[in-house]
Order: sequence, then C-alpha cells, then structure tokens
Amino acid sequence: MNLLASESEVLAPLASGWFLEHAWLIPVIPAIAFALIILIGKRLPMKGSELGVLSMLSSLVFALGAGYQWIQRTNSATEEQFVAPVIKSWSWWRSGGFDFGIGQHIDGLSILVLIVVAFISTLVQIYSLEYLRGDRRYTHFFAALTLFSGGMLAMVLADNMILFLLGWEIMGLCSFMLIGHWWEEDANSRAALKAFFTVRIGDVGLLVGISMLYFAANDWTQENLELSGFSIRGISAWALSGEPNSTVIMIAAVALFIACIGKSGQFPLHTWLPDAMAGPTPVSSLLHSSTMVVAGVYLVARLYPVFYVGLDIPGGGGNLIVIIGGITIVISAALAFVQNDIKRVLAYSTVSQLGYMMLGLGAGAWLPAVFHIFTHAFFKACLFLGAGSISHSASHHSFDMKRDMGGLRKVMPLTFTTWIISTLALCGVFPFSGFFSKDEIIDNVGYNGYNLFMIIGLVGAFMTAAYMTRATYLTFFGEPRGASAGHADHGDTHDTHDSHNSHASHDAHSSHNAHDVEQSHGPHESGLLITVPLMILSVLAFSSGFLNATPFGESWERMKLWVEPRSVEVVEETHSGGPGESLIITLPIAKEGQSKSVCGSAQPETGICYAPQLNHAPFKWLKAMMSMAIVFLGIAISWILSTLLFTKSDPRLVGLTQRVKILGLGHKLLVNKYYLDVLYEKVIVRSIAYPVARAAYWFNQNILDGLLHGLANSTRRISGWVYKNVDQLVVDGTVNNSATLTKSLGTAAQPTQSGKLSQYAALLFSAAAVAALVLVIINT
Amino acid sequence: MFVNQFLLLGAILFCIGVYGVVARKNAVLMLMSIEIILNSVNINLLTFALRNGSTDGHVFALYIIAVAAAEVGVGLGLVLLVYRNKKTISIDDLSEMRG
Amino acid sequence: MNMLQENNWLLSVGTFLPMVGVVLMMLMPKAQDQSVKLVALITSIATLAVGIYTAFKFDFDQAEKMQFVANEKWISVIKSSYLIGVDGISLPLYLLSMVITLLVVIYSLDHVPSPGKPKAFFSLLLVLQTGMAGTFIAQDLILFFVFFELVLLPMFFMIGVWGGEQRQYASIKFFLYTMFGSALMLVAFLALFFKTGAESFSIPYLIENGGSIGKNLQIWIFAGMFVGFAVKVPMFPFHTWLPDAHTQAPTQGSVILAAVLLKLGTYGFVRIALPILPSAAREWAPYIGGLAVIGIIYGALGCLAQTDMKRLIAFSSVAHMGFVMLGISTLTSFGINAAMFGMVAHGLITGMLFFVAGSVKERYHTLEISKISGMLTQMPHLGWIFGFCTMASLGLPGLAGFWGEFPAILSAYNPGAGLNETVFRVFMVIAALGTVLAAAYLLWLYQRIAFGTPKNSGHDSHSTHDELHDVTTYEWVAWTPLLIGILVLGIVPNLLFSVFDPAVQVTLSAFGG
Amino acid sequence: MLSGDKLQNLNVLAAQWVAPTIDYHGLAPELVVAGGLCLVLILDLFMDERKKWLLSVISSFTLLAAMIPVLTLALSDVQVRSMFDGRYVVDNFSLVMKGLFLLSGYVVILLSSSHVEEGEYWRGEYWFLLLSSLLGMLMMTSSRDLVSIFVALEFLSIPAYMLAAWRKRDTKSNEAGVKYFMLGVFASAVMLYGMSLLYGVTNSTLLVDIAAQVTGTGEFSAVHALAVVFVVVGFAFKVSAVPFHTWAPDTYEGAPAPVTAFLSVASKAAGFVAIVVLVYTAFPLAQDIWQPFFWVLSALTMTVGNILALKQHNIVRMIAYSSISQGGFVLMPLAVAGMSGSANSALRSVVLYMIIYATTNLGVFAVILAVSRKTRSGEISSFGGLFSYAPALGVMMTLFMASLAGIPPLGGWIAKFVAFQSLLSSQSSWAYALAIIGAVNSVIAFGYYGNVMREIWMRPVPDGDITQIKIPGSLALALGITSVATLVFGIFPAVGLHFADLAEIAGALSR
Repeated sequence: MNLLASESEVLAPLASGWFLEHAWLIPVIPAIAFALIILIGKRLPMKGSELGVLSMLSSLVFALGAGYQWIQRTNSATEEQFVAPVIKSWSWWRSGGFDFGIGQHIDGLSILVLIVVAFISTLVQIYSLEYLRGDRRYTHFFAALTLFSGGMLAMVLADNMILFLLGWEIMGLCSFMLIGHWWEEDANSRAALKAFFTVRIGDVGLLVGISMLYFAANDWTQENLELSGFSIRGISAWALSGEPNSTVIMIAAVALFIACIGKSGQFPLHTWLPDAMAGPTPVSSLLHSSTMVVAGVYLVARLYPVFYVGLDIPGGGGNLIVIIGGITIVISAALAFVQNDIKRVLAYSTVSQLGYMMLGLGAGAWLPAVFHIFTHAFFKACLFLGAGSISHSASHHSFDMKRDMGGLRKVMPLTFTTWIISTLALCGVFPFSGFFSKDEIIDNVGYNGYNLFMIIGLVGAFMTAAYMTRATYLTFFGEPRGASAGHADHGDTHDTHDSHNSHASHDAHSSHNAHDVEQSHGPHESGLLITVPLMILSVLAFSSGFLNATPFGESWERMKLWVEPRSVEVVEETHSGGPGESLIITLPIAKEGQSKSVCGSAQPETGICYAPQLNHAPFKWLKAMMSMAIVFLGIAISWILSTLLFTKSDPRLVGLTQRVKILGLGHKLLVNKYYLDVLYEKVIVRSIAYPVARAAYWFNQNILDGLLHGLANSTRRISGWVYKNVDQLVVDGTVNNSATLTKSLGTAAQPTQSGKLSQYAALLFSAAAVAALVLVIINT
Repeated sequence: MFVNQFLLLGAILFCIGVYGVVARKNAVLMLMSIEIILNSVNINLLTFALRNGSTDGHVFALYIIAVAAAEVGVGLGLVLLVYRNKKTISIDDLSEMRG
Repeated sequence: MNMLQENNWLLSVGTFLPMVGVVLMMLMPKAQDQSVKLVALITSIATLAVGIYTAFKFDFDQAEKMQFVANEKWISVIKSSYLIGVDGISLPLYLLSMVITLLVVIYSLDHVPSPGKPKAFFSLLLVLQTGMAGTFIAQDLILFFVFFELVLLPMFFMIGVWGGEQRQYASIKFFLYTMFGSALMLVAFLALFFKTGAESFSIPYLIENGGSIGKNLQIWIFAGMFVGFAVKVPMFPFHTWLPDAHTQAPTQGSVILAAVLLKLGTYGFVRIALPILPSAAREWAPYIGGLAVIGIIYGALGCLAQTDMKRLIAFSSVAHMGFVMLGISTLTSFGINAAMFGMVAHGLITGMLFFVAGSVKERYHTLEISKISGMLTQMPHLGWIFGFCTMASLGLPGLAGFWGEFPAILSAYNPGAGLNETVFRVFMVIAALGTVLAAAYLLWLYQRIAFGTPKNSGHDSHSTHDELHDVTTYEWVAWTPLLIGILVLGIVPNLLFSVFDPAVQVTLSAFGG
Repeated sequence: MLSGDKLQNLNVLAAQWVAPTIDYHGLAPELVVAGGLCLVLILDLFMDERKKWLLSVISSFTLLAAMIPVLTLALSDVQVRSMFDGRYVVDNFSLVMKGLFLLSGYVVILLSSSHVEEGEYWRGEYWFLLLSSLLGMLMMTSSRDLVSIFVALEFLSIPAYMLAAWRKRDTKSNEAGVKYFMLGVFASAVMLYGMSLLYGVTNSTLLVDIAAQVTGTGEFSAVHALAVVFVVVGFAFKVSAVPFHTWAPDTYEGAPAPVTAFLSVASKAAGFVAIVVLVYTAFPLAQDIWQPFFWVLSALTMTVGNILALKQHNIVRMIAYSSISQGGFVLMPLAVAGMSGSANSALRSVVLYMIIYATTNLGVFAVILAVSRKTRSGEISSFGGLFSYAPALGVMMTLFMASLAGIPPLGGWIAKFVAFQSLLSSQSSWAYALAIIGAVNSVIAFGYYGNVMREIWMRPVPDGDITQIKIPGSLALALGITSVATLVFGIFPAVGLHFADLAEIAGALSR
C-alpha cells in the first residue's frame, strides 16, 4: 500500500521514503549473508567474516537511512498528528481461513532498536575479527553472529506476532550456538543448554499469549481494520478499544510477560544469563548485554497497549511488571558484589539494568525505558568489550579480577578510559547518557504513583554505583596480580577457573596459536580492531544521552518527538487500509495525570487509538541532585571499602564475613545465587528428568506393556497348567502377550483332546444331547 | 395304537447303544453298540412307516442294513489291523496322539 | 463431491509400477545383487517420475476436488469398486511416500542390512511402496483396507528379518497390534456399509449418507475405526508397539515406518472417520484430544528416560503424532491443516533423524547415548545435519517442524463448534509445555552426542577410525532432498497449506464448515 | 403284526411303481467317475508293478474328464435337472460344488502321486478309494433326500476311513483310522436317529416335503428340535465343528499327508454341502432351532480351534486345528442364514469360503509335502530358514499362511470379508457379537500362522544342511495351481465371487 496517497484536508501528508518503504531489507541482508557464509564462507580469504561485517554494515546504512527518513516523517507531521507507522505486509501462508502475513512495521520504536542492533552488531563483528582470530570455528562463529542479527532485526520490524515469534526463536537458537561455541568443554554446552531451555520455558507464555490475543482480537481487527489478529498494530488498537474482556487480556499480558521474563533474564528466570557468559566475550557483549536480552523489554514496549490495559498500568500502586522489575534490580545488583569474574559482574549488572527497563515500562514510563534500551546498549557493550580486551591482551584470557587483574590503568590507557566513561554512564552520573535514561525512569516511576518502586530504583542506583566501583577498582587500580602481572602461565589460568567459569581456559586453547606471541611479553594495550570499537562506543556512551536530555527543556527531547507514538484517535477509512490516510478529529488533549484519558482504557467515542496516553514527569533539578548524591555516595563508600579491603587489607574488614554471622549468611546466600539454580537444577529438573520420566517409562514398560503379560500370568496361576511355559514364553520373547494368554487358555483346553476315543465319543454325544435339550426347551 | 411301545423300544435301544459306545473299551463291543443304535433307528423307521402307511421307511431301513454291513466290514478290518500291530483291541491303548 | 476424470490412468500406474519392478527382480537369478539394486533404483525413480508428472497434471486451483479419478468394476457383488483419486489432502502424502521410498532405496544401495538378501529386501521395499501409495489414493473403503493391510507383511518381514536383537518379538508385536486394530476397523466399515443402506463402499457416497446414521450407532462405529487408526498412529494407550518396532527395525524400516506408515492412521482419521461420522467425531474429539496431549507429555517423558538414541527418537514420534492428533481433534479446518502439515513435516524430520541414527549405529556400533560423544569433532557434517534435524524436530520456527506444531497448539485455543473450549484450552497449555519438554530431550540428546570430546575408550575399540568416516556420497544423495524439504517447507509453508486447505475445507463441510 | 388290508395296501403301492426316467446328461459326471474307478480297480488287478504309476494318471484324467460334463451342464440352458421326483437334483449349486470336488480331488492326486510311489503302498486300491470317496461327494451335492444323503455320506466316508488307516504298518495311521471310523460311524448313527424322527413326523424323506412341515414351533416342535439337532450333529462331525472336532487332529496327524489334505478339504466341504442343503431345503422354517445352534458352534469352533492351534509343534496338527477354526468362519454366516435378506449372502459366503479355503489349504499341504521330502519331519521348527535354501517354497508358504490368516490381498481375506459381510447384513446384535468374536479370532490366528512365517524367514536352518529340495513335477504343478489361484482369488475377488454367486439351491425357500 502506498502511504503517500493520503487525501485529507486537515492533515499534512506524512513524508516517507525509499528506506522506510524498504526497511524489510534490513534483516534480509544478514539472512542472505548467513546462507553465503555457510555455503562458501570457508573458501573466502577471511573465512567468511568479511561477509558478516559487510552485511552488518549495509544493514546499518539502511537502518540509519530509515531513521533519517523517519525523523523527516515525524517532522512533516503536525504537532498532534498521529505519525502512522510504515506498514507493509505480504501474505505468507494461508490455512483454514487464517492468513499469516509477513511484513514490516516501522515506527520510532522499531527504528530505534533497529539502529542499535545493527550498530552494535557491526562493531562487535569488527571486534571479533581480532578477538577470535585463529579460532577453530571462525566461520561458524560469524555465521551464527550474522544469523542472530538477522533474526533480531526481523523480530524488531515484524508487523505480526508470528514473524516476531520467528525472530525470537532464531535468536534463541543462535544464543544456544554461540554460548556453546566452545562446546568441547562440558560446562559450555551445559550453559548453552540451560540458556536455551530456560528461555524456552518462557516461550510457552509467548505461544499461549499470541494464541489468546489472536482469537480474542481477530474478529475486532478484521471488522475495524481489516487486519489479522496477529498484526501488532491490530492488537494494539484492539487493546485500547475498550472491547477486550479484562480477564482475557490480563491473562494474555501475563503470559506474554512470562516470555519476557525468560528472555530478558528477569527474576526468577535470570539464572541462565550469568552462565551464558561462558560464550566468547563478543557474544556476551552483543547477545547477552545489549541486544538479545532486551528482546523481552522490546516485546513489552511493542505491545505496550496490551500490558497497559491488561495489567492496569495507569492504576498505579503496583503490578506484575514493576514488581518483577524491582525485585530483579535489587537481587541482581546484590549478586554483582560477590562475583570475582568481571564478566559475571557485568552480567548481573545487565540483569539489573533490564530490571530498570521493566520497571519503567511497568510504571508507565515508556519513553525513558525505551531510551534506556538505547543508552544501555552502548555503555554495556563497551564495558563487555573492554573486559574482553583486558582478558585478550592483559590477563591471558582470564576474567578473574581478584587473581589476574589489577593496576591495569597504566598498561591499557585506552581500555581504561572507555571503561571509566561507560561505568559513569552506567552509574548514571550527570552528563553521561545513563543519567538521562535511568534517572528519568526513576523519576517517572515515582511520578506515576509507584513510590515504593522509586525508592527501590534509587537503592538500585546506589548499589550499581557501588559494585561498579568495586569492579573498576579491582581491575584497574591496586597492584597488578596474576596474569596481568605478567608471571602467569597457562597451567595457572587453566585451573584457576575450574568450577563456574571455565570458558577462560577456552579462550585460551581456542585461540591458542594466535596468542603464543603475546604470552611472551606481559600485558599491553589491545590492537586497533579492538580499541576502535571501544572508543566509538564510549563516545556514544557519553553523548547518546543528549538525544533526550529532559533537563535542558522541550527542545532537547528529541526522542519524545521521534519515538513516542502520539496518543490521538485516528479515524480509519476502513475500506482503504493503513492509517497513513487518516483524518484527525480534533479532540481536547487529555490532561496530564488523568490516566483514564480518551486513549486510556476507556472506550473512545469515535475513531481508533494506537497508543495510550502517557504522562511525563516534569524534570526537577532537586530530584536529580538527590539521586546524583546517592550515586556518588555509593561510589565513595565502595571505593573506600575496596581500598581498605583489597589494597590495605584492613584487618577489620578482611574475613568480616567469617566473623559476623549475619553477613556470613548473606554472603553465602549471594555466592550461591539465592540457591535458585539449586532449586531449578537439583529439584525441578532432576525431578522431571529422573523420577517422573523414570516413572512414566516404568509405567510404559510394566503397566501398559505388561498389562497383557499380567493377564496371562494370572490366568496361568489360576489354571496352574503351564507355569513352566512362562519362562519359555518370556525368554524366547517371540510370543505376543495376548497370544501368551490365549495359549495358556489353549493349554487349559487341551485335556479335552485326551486322545481317548471313548472320551471323544462321550463328548460328542453329550454335546449333541445338551444342544438338543436346550433347543427343545427353547422351542417349546 | 401300539406305535409308542415300538418307539420306546427304539429309544431304549438307542440309549443302550450310546452307553455301550461311551462305556466299552473294547473296539468290537463298540462296533456292536453302534449296530444296536442302527437297529434302534431301523425300528423307528419301520414303526413310522407302518404308522404313516408309506414304504419309504422300509426302503430307508434296507439301505441302513446294507450300509451297516459294509461299515462293520470295514470296522472289523481296522480292528484286525490294530490288533496285528499292537496285539490289543482295547481302544484306550490308541492314544498315541493327543493334545 | 464432483470429480475430475481425465488421465485417470496416472494413479494406477504410479501405484503399481513398483510391482513391475518386484516381478522383474523375482525373475532374476539369485546371484546378481547389483542388477537387483539397479532394478529397484530404476523402478523407484520411474515411480517418482510418474508421481511428479501427476503433480504437474494436478489442477491446484481445484485442489478440493478428487482428480484423476478412476472408477472400475472390482468386486461388484459386494458393492465395492476400484475407485481411486487424489485431492489436496492425498497428493502430498502420495508424493511423500514415493520420495521416501526412492531415498530409502538409494540409501540401501550400500547399506543393505544383515543378513543381506538384497533381492527380498528391495522387493519388500517396493511392495511397501505400492501399499502406501495405494492407501493414499483409495477412495473405496475396501480398497483402502486392502492397501492398508498390504503394508503389514512387508514391514513385518523387514523388522523380523533385517532387524536387531529383539526383532522377532518386535515384528510379531507390531503385526498383532496393527491387525487387531484393523480387524475391528473392518467390522466398523461393514457396519457403516449396512447402516448406510448397503449401497456402496465408496467414500464419497458414505460421506454423503454417513451423517444420517443415528448418533449412538455412529459413536460405536467410530470406536471401531478409532482403534484401527489409533493403533497405527499410534495414540497413547496403543503405542507400545512403536518403540520396539522402531528400535528393532533396520534403518530403512524405521525411516519408512516413521515417515509414511504412521501417517496412514492419521490420514484415515481425516479422510474417513471425521467426514463420514461427523457427530460421532464431535463426541469423540475431546477424548482424542486428551489422549493426544497425554501422548505429547508421555512421549516426551519417555524420551527423557531413554538411554538408547533410536528408542528416544521413536518415543519422540509418539509426542509429535500427539500434536497431529491434537490438531485433528479440534475439528477445525485450521487444526486439520496443521495436522496434515505436521504429518508431512514429521515424515521428513523423523525420517531424517532415523537415517542419522542408522549411520551413527553403523559407525559407532552402538546407540547408547552415554557411549557416544563429540560427534561434531569426529564427523562434523553428520553432526551438523543431526543438529539441523534436532532443531527442526523441536519445532524451531523457520523449519518445517514448527508449522505442524504451532498451528496445532493455536487451533486448540478455540476448537470447532460444539466442543468444550475450556477443555481444549487446557490441552493447548499442556501441549505448549510439551514443546518445552521436546526442546529439553532433543537438546539434551544433541548436547551429549554431538558436543564434548570424543570418547575413544572401550566401546569403539572395534570401530577403527577409518570406520568413523563422515557422511558418504550415498548418504548425501539420500539425505539432501529431505534436508532441503525441511528448510523449504519451513520458509514457504504455503507450498503445502495452499494444497491442503481447499480439500480440508471440503472435508469439514460435514461439520458445517 | 400287519393286518391284511395294510399288506394289500403295500402291494397296491408296489404295483403302481413306474421306473423313473434317468437324465444321463445330468448323471454324466458321476457316471464318468464311476467308470474311471472301475477301470482303475480292474487294471490294478492285471497291471504289473512297474506300470502302476499309470493308475494315478488314469484317475487324474478321470477327474478331468468328469469336469467336461460338469461344464456342459453348466452351459446347457436347462437350469435345474430333477430326477427320481426331486430326490436327485442337478442345479447350479451342485454343479459348482462338483467342480470344486473334482478339481480338489485332482490336486490331491497330484499331491499323492509322488508320495504314493515311494513306500510300499497298495496303489491301485489307493486310487480306487480316492475316486469312490469323490464319487460319494459328487452324489452328496445332488442328493435332496434323506436316504440319498445318508448313502452319499457313507459312500464318501467309508473309503475315507480306509484311506486314513492307509499306512498299515504305522500304528499312528491305524489309530487315526480307528478313531475316525468309530466316531464317524457313531456320529452317523446319531444322525440316522434324527433322520428317523424326521421321517416319523413328516412322513417323507424328501427334503422339500420335510421343509413344509418342520418348524421351530407348533405341534411336535420338541421332536423337530431333537431331530434337527441330531441330523446337524452328523454333519457337524464331518466339518469337525467344536465340540464334534475331537477326531480331526488325531486323524489328520496320523493319516498320510495327502489323505489329510483330502480329508481337511474335500470331506469337510462335503459336510458343508450337506449342511447347506439341509438348512436351505429341509429346515428353512426351523431357523429358531438351527440359528442359535450354529451361532454357538461357530463361536466355539473358531475360538477353540485357534487357541489349541497356538500350542502345536507338529505342522500337520497345527493345520488340523487351523482348519477347524476356519470351519468356524464358514459356519459364521449360517448363524444368521434364517434372517430375511441374509440367506443368499450366507450361501454365497459359504461356497466362496469353501472354494478359497480348498485352494489355500491344498497349497499348504503341497508345501508341507515338498519340505518333508527333505526334512523328513513334521515339526514346525523343521521349516526353520526355509527361505534361505528354498526361497520359492518359502514365499509360497508365506502366501498360503497369510491367506489363511486373511491378510489382503490374498484369497483368504475376501473369503473372511464376505463371511463378515453376510453375517452383519442381518444387523442383529447377535450378529455383531459373533462378528467381534470372529475379528478377535482372526487376530489370534495370526499367532500360529505368523509363527510358521517366522520359522521360514527369521530362524536358522535347524540341521544346517541347505541342500536344494527336488520337487517332482506333479507336486510343482499342484503348487503352481494353488498359489496362482490363491493370488487371483485375492486380487480379483470377482472371480471367486462369480462362482459363489451362481450357486443357488433349487427348491430352496428364498426369503
């Protein structure tokens, strides 16, 4: 459909453009590239990696182009005009009256995430060129990375839930392949299995949710929009139409959110994410920090109306999403304190940042949450790549901060700088990007009436600052230790990480040959292929926040303009689908604060509404200062403690956990990750995989299969004729069970065949006599 | 009418014959019991023929007598055969095959 | 149902061509194994060629109609005629059987299982092919029954002669189970015949008049058919023959069994039981659905308890067919489309898995999961193929398996008219959980077999390293079509759905749409 | 003591006697066979030992020659030829059955010839007895009178007794003969008693006359019931229906294999002929008496036969039990033959079943004979690995077994199918019950048929010697005929059904 063909008096035609129209190419390119890499990758000079990088670059170009044109589109619209998403869809397959489409749904949100994904993927692939050089499965690695990007991009611009699901699952598969990249080691493949399986459990929710939404919404959407019940746009409109039965949509929202919990590593399904660090560092930075794990968040943002209505977000007080988000923030932040593995620290921090996003979405702070996706992507990717760079060039592929790092700020200045920038951004220090997103979230959460969770958010900010400081201190300050001190050999690094993070040794032997050289001399700065992405990312980590710098007034809130959908009613001309040709009916704009606005969950009088009316907290420097203070407090305390503990090894602190019982218990609890894994693996999984399955199998073999056996046995005992045949029958197990039964009957009948002539005669006549008698009686 | 007595006689003979077949272990005796049954049949037939005043009964009876003779011939032959091989005519010894 | 008569010789040729090959082989002197193989190969290729020609001639715009219909006198005395034809439902399965047979023949060219006897082996293969193809084209109950039974003996011998340790037990068990089912099915057919006025056995006729039978009677007749088909599927309580048969059968046997034979049962449901006895079907649907989901969970649990790779795959068949039956039990055209797709997809995927299992057995001389490890390092290609099938089998979107599984689950959300929604929604959730378990056991299997470092201790002392060769040419030739099929159907499911849909719609017209 | 006028009366009756006109064309088959057997008997006296193989040729050609008048009769436009005012009738039914008897007799001769040549047998008598027994069967098909039925029965039985005891030195054979004889005579005696009662209540031995009067109800119904049961028992014994089957296994095992083949096919068929004729022409109105009787008989027969067959180790004995249970399937439709509409289909099913069963079972015996030439053993296990050294025999045996088990597309299935069909056509609940029993039995049956297949295909050769089996020409011919027939009947059931459909019994009360 051509979106430019809009005739409307009130309405300025929306600008569009080639890139917007052809945004669907963005995922297609990597998909093709993946196929090529698989087919001819090995024969190429760079083992197929060039294909991956090129495809990602071109996707990035397309995405940026689309972004640019989207901005034009939004600018071309009037202030209160609904900026229609650019939707194209083709029928994919049709069955039983169902029409499964495939197509693109381009609006601010999808553009934003598209750009992020394409950008990070590009950088990470470039980074990997160096980082994985000489790896055994170099080509496979790039193939998987590319496929992942393809899947993620497809999911992001999906116009219906089926395509969305497809991308979602493909990401899951790729994460399985990439985590298990070094599958020779059992731990890695088990981590991969765990990740896939945990996420898969969540996916049940996705399946159920999609089905429910489809059947609940389909009639309405078909009638009003001529869209199938899978179409994201249709679902959103339906959710806000006031039609839906509240319980149905509530269950659907919960079901979908379960999927998000699994994918975005929210409590209680977060346990897979830290283990996923077993994968190569680029994978961790791409999939498990900046892109894939935000898919869950993206789903919530994408189908926001469903959650908005289903979970009654405007109601305030508390709902599933904020609760889960809040819990996640705190517990994972707490976990980050006891990790010695730098990547695990980052992993837990990722989990808690995702918690922030969920918190924001749950509390109606849609824009800040989405914005946090954006900013978080940059600084977290940067941090991971930094960690990778350290292990790559300084600590002989170990990630253990306490053992193999320390004092690296001198040897790796670049890495250090970028790390510091990103850390500050993560902590949300004022001019850095983190501040503008995270602080906004906390602020709006409070503003929308979720005060308790605002406090949780602040606590989280404090903890974040604290554990990041600890990590930074351990890594870059103090005295060089272990490998980074240059006197570490491989045997050492091998047995250092036996229990939980043995991937390190794999970094080692996988890219072994490539690093023999570097083992000779000690820690040093990494090569350009690694540092350049670091620098780019750190620049963005600093600056990206200004895209929506609320403190500096309306004019700076570009994101609000570009990304946030405007919640006005659109009168559809249903005969010519597509909201591009939509009329504005001028309505009083809903006033701030009244959540039951015309586009809230109340039934609008006329027209259709695609986005809920959202509130925005007015920025107050006071609150900002307050949170700043908290952050700095966290940094300071943690700094002091770290110095005392790690450098001065102050006797009052060292072994404190051993001395004070409470702390000891807490420490133990944290080290054991709240025993959640124990619960899952030892209790749940075991109980399914072993007893239940055993029982089922036993049932199969002994009850069902043996039913006839049993019958046969009992009959035999009763008649007691052929107990000796049993063994034969069972041993040469040729005779079917029922045959066994009938056979034993046969044995019971055999004596009639005694071979005695007189008995035969007797039988013959008596039978005849009896028959005659009976029939005579019957017939007279 | 005195038909019933004859029929009764026939029935009694039939029962005797059946008893003989079932109870006797001696092959020759079995043959004889069978002959008794056949004769009971003959008596029946003749009685009925007389009662109904038709000749079919007599004809049937004649046939039976003739055939019975043939049967006995064959039967005794078989018994003789058995006796030659097993030196006994007790049919209970003829239970090689069973089950 | 109106029918298209033109070139109605096609189907008969396609069905009975293999018998020509059999006769040829019979005439050959015993010694020449090579020429026997050659004949088998040529025959199956020719058969497939005819099949493809049929597909070309097939008018896809009228997929709902019976096409190439031939209606000859056969047993006029008992009102049964040689009535054959294909519509959108039959055609894909008809072709599937031909493709699978050809691939199996190719695979067998250098994999004739012990104890040799290629002549007998290939003859049985071809007889099987005739039986399978015939079942899918038969439009007369008696004809259907004949073909349905015709596959029994060859499979019986294939398991019993070329099978594993327990082969004789497995084969007899397989046979008696199936025969028991079909005996009751025959009685049901006859009852149907007489209750519809003893006019004809032709399915179209019965579809027109079957609805008129009283409901209780329908339920009983349906029960007879149910047993017959459910044993073949196999559905939950009747499945115990399957693991034995699959585990003991030679690779080729397992492949055909999984790829085509199991489909005869589900096809029977769609083609015969549902349209002829609609109101009985409505009564039965919840129970069928219930057994189906039990089968899904049960099969998955069975898989988790296995230590033998092949047996695990066999149990996974129980689970997958559970999804198919769930789709059928919804009595919606959507669900049945899903079921039909699931049948084809399961045919390709599980068939492929059994091929892989066979090759693993051949190389490692064991199927004990615990004894195999690091296949990816020893035989990367085989490992990747195995992984591909695993992913397809656990219903990864973009591969064929998904389009059978997901729509089936989806359709259970609102079943056809007159069915209890709550019950089926419960089924839906359980089935969705089933997908998780599927992921669990398949990945678990894959992780332990393909990942990790090779174990060279003990078990393969007698499997020297030249035996651990990667995929051979024959295997490539035999497997590539399946792999491509899995991928293509996954990306363009409409290829099949567009064919099924019209026919399914017509089939369901008995239920008022 | 007869009074004078009665005697007078008899004389008058005798005086009015006129010689019946004899339709020689109608009697031609019997006459040919009769001539043939006289020829054999006479030649046997004068022919010297070395030429006696000619006797088998002669007798086989006699049977083929007898087929010619059967065909001409079938083609002649006179549908029904009735002699001796309806006591001896040549109708389609009898023609079809005559054809069956002649052909199966021919196959039996093919089976016997090589068997009889070896071992010291009294060849001439063998052929003579075989032919005379066949002659009795031919008569049975046409008899429509109690007397002629009785005579025919004895005519076909007495030679059979002697054939069963044929191996004079072999005690088993003697035992077989004696058992068969004693029980047979006993059964026929019981039957005769029943016949006498029939004659008494109806004052006629002509079936058609009896038909009008014998009913399940009304005056004398008790006597009717008694009579009908006793008469039926006589033939139930012949078809070895449980519980009158006890002789069959022992006799079959003991008798020489070709004789067993003959007994299990031809004489069983003769019994069914008699039953059908009686049921359709003599007791059409008494269905209340015989329907339940046949129901029970058929259920018992197929079940007991099956479960006992499962236990057998001796192939012939196993076949004996299998043929018993097959008999149950033949009886199945008769259990509803009295109901409206199912009479014709029941007759058709019985005839068809007998035709197909005859071909298949003869084939089985042909294979058994061929194999036992090598293995010299009657054990089922002696078939082990047959496929590996005699694939042709193995495949044929498999075909026959599958056909007996009723697996499409072999002859057996259509026979079973038609039986089920005609049974269910009555649509009574009894019919469905019996059908279920039958269905289950047809599954159980595979237990032992499949066992033989298993031996042939999946078991090693017991004594490891895999020398080829030399099959004499006659045996090969028999094998060819039977296997081809089995396949044809299965794949083109119309062929068998055509003959079965022709067979209508003249004078049968059609419902």
